[in-house]
Amino acid sequence: MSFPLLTATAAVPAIGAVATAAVPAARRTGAKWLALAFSLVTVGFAAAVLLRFDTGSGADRFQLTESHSWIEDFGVRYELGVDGIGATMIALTAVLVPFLIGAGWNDADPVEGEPQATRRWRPTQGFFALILMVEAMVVLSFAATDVFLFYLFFEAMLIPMYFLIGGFGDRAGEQGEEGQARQRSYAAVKFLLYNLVGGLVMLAAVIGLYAQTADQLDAGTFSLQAILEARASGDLDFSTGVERWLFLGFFFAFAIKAPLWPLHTWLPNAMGEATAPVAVLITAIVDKVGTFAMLRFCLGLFPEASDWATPVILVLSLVSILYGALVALGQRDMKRLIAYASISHFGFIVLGVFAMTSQGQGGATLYMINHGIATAALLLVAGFLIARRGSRLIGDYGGVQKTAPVLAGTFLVGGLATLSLPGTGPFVSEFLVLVGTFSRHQAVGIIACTGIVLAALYVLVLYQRTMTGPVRAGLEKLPDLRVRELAVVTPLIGLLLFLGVYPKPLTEIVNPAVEHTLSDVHQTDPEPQIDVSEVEAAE
Amino acid sequence: MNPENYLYLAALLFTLGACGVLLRRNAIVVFMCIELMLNAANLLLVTFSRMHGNLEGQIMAFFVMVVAAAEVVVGLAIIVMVYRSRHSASVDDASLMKL
Amino acid sequence: MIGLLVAAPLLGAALLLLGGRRLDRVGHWLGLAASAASLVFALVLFTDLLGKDGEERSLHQHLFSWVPVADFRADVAFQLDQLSMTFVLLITSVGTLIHLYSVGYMEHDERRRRFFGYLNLFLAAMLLLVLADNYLLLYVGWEGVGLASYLLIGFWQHKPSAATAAKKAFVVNRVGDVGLSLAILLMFTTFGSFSFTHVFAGVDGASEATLTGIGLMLLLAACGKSAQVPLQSWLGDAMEGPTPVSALIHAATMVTAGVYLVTRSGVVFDAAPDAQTVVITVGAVTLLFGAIVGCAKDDIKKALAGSTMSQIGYMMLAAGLGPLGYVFAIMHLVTHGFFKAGLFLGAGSVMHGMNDEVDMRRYGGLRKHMPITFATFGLAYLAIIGFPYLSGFFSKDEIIYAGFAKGGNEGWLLGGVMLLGAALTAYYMTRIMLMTFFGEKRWQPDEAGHEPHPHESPLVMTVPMLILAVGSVAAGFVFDSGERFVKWLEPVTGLAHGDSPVSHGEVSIAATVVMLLGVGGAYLQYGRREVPAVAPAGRLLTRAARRDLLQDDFNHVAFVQTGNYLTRGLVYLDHKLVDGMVNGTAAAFGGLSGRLRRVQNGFARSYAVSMFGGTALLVAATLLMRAV
Amino acid sequence: MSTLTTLAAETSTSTGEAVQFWVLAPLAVVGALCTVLLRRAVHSALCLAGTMVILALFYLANGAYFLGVVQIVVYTGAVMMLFLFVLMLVGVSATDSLKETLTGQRWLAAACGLGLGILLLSGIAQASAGSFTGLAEANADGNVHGLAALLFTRYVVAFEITGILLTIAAIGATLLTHRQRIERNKTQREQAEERVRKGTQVTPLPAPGVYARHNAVDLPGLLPDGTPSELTVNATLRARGQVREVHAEALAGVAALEEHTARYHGQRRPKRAVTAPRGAAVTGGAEEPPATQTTQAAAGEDGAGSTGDAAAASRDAEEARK
Repeated sequence: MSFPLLTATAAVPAIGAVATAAVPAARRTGAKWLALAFSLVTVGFAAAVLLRFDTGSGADRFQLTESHSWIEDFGVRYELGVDGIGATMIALTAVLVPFLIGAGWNDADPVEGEPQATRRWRPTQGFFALILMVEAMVVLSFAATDVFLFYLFFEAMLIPMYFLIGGFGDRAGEQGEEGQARQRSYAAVKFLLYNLVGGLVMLAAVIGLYAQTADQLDAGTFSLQAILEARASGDLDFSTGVERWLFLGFFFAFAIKAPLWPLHTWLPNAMGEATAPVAVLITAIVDKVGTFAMLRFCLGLFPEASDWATPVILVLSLVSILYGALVALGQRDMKRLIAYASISHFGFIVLGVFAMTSQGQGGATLYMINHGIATAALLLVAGFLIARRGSRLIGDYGGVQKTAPVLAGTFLVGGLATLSLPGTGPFVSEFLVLVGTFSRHQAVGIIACTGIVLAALYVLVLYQRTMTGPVRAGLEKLPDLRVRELAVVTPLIGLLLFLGVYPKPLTEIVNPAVEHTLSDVHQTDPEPQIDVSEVEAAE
Repeated sequence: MNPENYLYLAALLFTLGACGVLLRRNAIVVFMCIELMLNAANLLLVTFSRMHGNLEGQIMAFFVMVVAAAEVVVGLAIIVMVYRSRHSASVDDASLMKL
Repeated sequence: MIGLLVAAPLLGAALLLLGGRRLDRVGHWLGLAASAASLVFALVLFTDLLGKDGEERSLHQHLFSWVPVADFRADVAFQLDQLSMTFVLLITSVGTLIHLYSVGYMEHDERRRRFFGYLNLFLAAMLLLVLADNYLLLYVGWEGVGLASYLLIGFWQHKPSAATAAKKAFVVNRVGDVGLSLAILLMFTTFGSFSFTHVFAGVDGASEATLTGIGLMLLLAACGKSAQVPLQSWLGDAMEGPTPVSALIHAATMVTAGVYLVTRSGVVFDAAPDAQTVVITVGAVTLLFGAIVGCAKDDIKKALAGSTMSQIGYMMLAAGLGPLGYVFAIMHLVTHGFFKAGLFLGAGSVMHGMNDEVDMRRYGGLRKHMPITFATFGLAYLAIIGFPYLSGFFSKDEIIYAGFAKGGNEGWLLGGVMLLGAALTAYYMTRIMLMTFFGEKRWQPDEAGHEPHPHESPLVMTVPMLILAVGSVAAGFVFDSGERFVKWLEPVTGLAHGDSPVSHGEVSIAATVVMLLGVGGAYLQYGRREVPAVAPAGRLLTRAARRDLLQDDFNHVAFVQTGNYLTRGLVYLDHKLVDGMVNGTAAAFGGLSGRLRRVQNGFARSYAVSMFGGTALLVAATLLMRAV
Repeated sequence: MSTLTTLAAETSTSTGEAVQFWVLAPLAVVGALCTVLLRRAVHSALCLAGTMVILALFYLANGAYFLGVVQIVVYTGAVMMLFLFVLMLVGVSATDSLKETLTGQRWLAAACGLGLGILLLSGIAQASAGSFTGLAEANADGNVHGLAALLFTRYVVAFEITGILLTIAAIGATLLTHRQRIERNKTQREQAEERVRKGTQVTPLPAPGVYARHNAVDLPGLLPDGTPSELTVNATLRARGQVREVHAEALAGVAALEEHTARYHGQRRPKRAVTAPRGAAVTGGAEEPPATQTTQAAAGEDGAGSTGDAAAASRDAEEARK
């Protein structure tokens, strides 16, 4: 049996979490380095996953598979495997986490003179252990090809996330220490409840799926591959009603996670209250599981129902795009603004997924990655800024560009990436999504295009209000980015630019997976009206 | 006469015992009412034993008695404990089961 | 080789922007070197092209496959033909001159290194724009110049007005970009590709409606970038940027990208006459709009900005005329690049000597203090108003002639409009000239009490101005003699000779006459009389023109205010309705639980009752089940 | 024994059994009713014992001789006595109020009881067979023998487990009720200090019956205004509600005595009306003491409030003696 690479990729951060949590209270710095080391090892494993992934034409759809029986009575198996989408998403997760650890290096240190600062008080260890825990679970969700296994990790990651949101806010609020704590627990509970409700509905659908397989096949199974094969061969055939209900069950959970309008309100709260790295963890990594799962499970398992629901979902994602952008414009809180911007971007991703074209879905996959990196860059810099001034309100800033030019510069680059400037990664993905959408649904594509203008507005308004103009009182001595912070931001920006100029390595991995997904839903790309191939031949 | 009458009697006693449990506040009396219910059940078992010509029912009643004895011992010990700490044997005083 | 054209300034930008303080002392020379290197490459390539036959003057360079997803193939590939070459030469030459000028102009700015970094970034993006062989890569350059423009307009970020102007420019341009995006999307769905070759090859088979759609979307993009009505509002504010920026980006190069786009897509427009009509209309309206605004502004740069708008209106109009006008649009573009850059640099030189004063009513009589500036400015002035045998004379007259050549009533209408525009051009340019360099001195100490001491600018600034002045004077003649320019561009754009009701000579005479009328009018108003230091109230049209014909007021009411209300409303709704519904559900459950909790009163007997009740129910159910 | 066996072996019941049933069954029901309804726990226990004995007779009549005997010996003899012991321990005279404190509890209980009863009865009626087998065959070797045969063969494991259960119960009860003293006794000094520290009742409680010229411990002493003070009576008696009533004549006598003393001293004392005794609560308590908690609380308040009064009363008494 070959080396279980995927399990190892998830096991490293999991072990790291345990090890970090076990570090004694006094060795705080040691715990940080330990967590960083484990996250870097994870990057190595993730790189190995990408390298071992075969993009050849005859390659299997799911690779690096592992399969062990787990709960035999219910046909639950420990089955892992990645297609191109999963592999890139694992890579994104692994790559981002070290930066988050670096950015949150001092975020969870106990405050001097805090009453709980006793000998056994170890918030720092807990913070990093929880982040690594989330990473492990996210990797497993991206790799799980057993529906039940996926569900398990999909839900389990809520627990460390809950503690990360509720336990470690940034110390920069408008309502003082106590109001802040209240807001934070509100946000954490809201996050948990929203996602639990989604998870519950999904559980019902998972069980329903099992019941269907148990009914129609020799034995009930949760295995994605087995179900896909059975559906392809016609052994498994859902009635229209059943398929639609199951689809809705799955989609509801993913739409909450994604988050799609009108199920989005937990995100601004959670991102506003959490520290910047945790906010990035939410929007750049955890939420991606939702959109990823739409691609893998909703479309793969229920093609007819996906087709049936597409009009409504397209409208919802359009609303998300415009609504998110407009509401972002009206925010006074920097992090909430970025949260609403993310909602707008998730609208694009869902749009791409349900455009049912290879450009749309390939674009959506790239979008997940690029949005992750771009938001990370923007939000982490915003976090550095907030930590300096102790306020999240946009109105408290102004003229930062004068005192901290590097900070302002990186913020601008992050912002420009967020507004999908050509040359940065998000442009490629956004344009692909638009192409994919437009070639099938012209009107939807046209409306989505207006999102481009709104994105420019909210990013530039944010930049203008915080960074330009006369220096505001209290900001005269604002320190510029430190070495650690630069070390976090620079590679992210580098990645953004690289992916904007040369995304081919990614598209090569993603393309076959998208082809498979499209064939799952029995769709082909629309042909162009005019064939210009003879021109090509003439050349 | 039909032995079924014993059954009716048992039902009646059981119901009376149940009402006692619901109505009385003194823990000891409540306990006694429970004993009454157990006895009613025993009567039922014994009668069934006779009606079916089978001793199993009596065996069952026997076990009920033994268990009831054990229960009484422990139960009364608990009542004594509670009385010691709360100076009351009223079941309504120990209303700590709510939030 | 073509890649190097773009790479040199890009490298320069990267070095300057990432290099940090170490490069502060040599940064500007580095930027200049990058730009000059690009110019050298351009010249080499130019000679290379000249050595080939007319039809084969086209180079291709495929660098790498950019975004391959299924049928969607976007490549990073360059195409250098005569049209691109023209632009490349214009961009690199004017760019290099302005780099040189900026060395002097920005001397006292502590962020000069960054300024040159941005300038280099602009050059790279602009070159990418004109060298791209497909629309998507063009789009990259398109947004890239937008970014550079944003950064440079807002270069003095500490001024809120500059930051706002920068943002406005970017956002308005983005509206245009939506047009370009949609055009590319339409091309992809129609032709399955968006490279120039494929699209132009497929035009024959496409329906006219589709082509009109593509054309209109391209026009929208062009309007945004070239400040044409209705997306013209940003250009005036863009003058918040340093003057070299105004000269390079907002006069000579970037704003003409729209004309490039329309000319480049000529094949599409030729097949979509409706779209062409709209292009012509936009050009004609902007031509007058810019001229009227230019007549009323007291800010020298804003007056020049109005002029730029108007001149680009000419070019757009010419481009809309199809093969009749493409060549002349580009020719006017090049000559305009020279003389308008010269004018802006002159204005910059004046401001440089006048403590950054921009109000022309505070100038007056500067010809004695700044002779070189006066001379170069004057030559550029003569060129723009179309003084015979200077460059504007050739290019503008050709456009006016092309307008007449359109034929029929339309031809007369277009010719008339353009002649009116020519008169207005002469009027406002003369007004600028008179208010700045003639008359008595009107400057006063500023608030801090500093009396301006007008002086001639240093050599690094005057040399570029001189070179541009030479260009303004000679370019037209050089291009026109032997129809060199026409022959050069014809293979790319095609050429048509319409059926003109008037002859070339007649057009020239008419243009000269209206020009003289305009000059005379301005002289009567500003040369003969003392110019008041404070602007008189003026009539309705003047006041409206000072407010840019109320365009900003319209935008404010139509978009900004509605947008604000919409945003605020949505934020409120998001909080109260969407979130409120969720929180309401939570509260409802909480209330219900509170009620239900009372059942849980802690009394064992109460629980016992429910137990017995439950038992009774179970027994009842059992009995019922048996009975049924 | 043999006669009993034959009796049980019959397939229809004899007239004797019918007579026995119709006489004893009402008695059993009455006993059960009394168990539920009588206020004093001891009475309830005794009634229950009676019912159990009657049930034992029914067991005998039904051929369950062993059980019948066990019922009497174990249940009535041991278990019920245990109940009585505990009752004595907890306070034999503490009567239970039948006044309902939980709203709706009584109605709900009645409804549930009635419903359950009706359901059970109807269930039995539904299931009635008409004929029955009788135990003649099963009891052929004697009832005890038959039971033993079953108990030690088929049910031997259950039997052993019940043995263990009983052992555990015994140990458990011992553990529960056993109180290990984990700290040393407080010395008298410490107790005194603690009392002063608490400050609620520093002085000894006033003695009962002193001023009422009666030395019985269950008679409350009177406060200066002539009202009897519960505080003077021993707490145990109070808890049992065994505080004796102070009669109106005694109060009138006190009033007269005071009057007389005042006249003898020629003092002008404010005329104090002997108000209606507050002891109404005390006397009423014998019938219907309020819930224990409230009584305690009231006593606490009284204690605090009436200490001074009690001291004044003793001063008055001394004056009177002079």
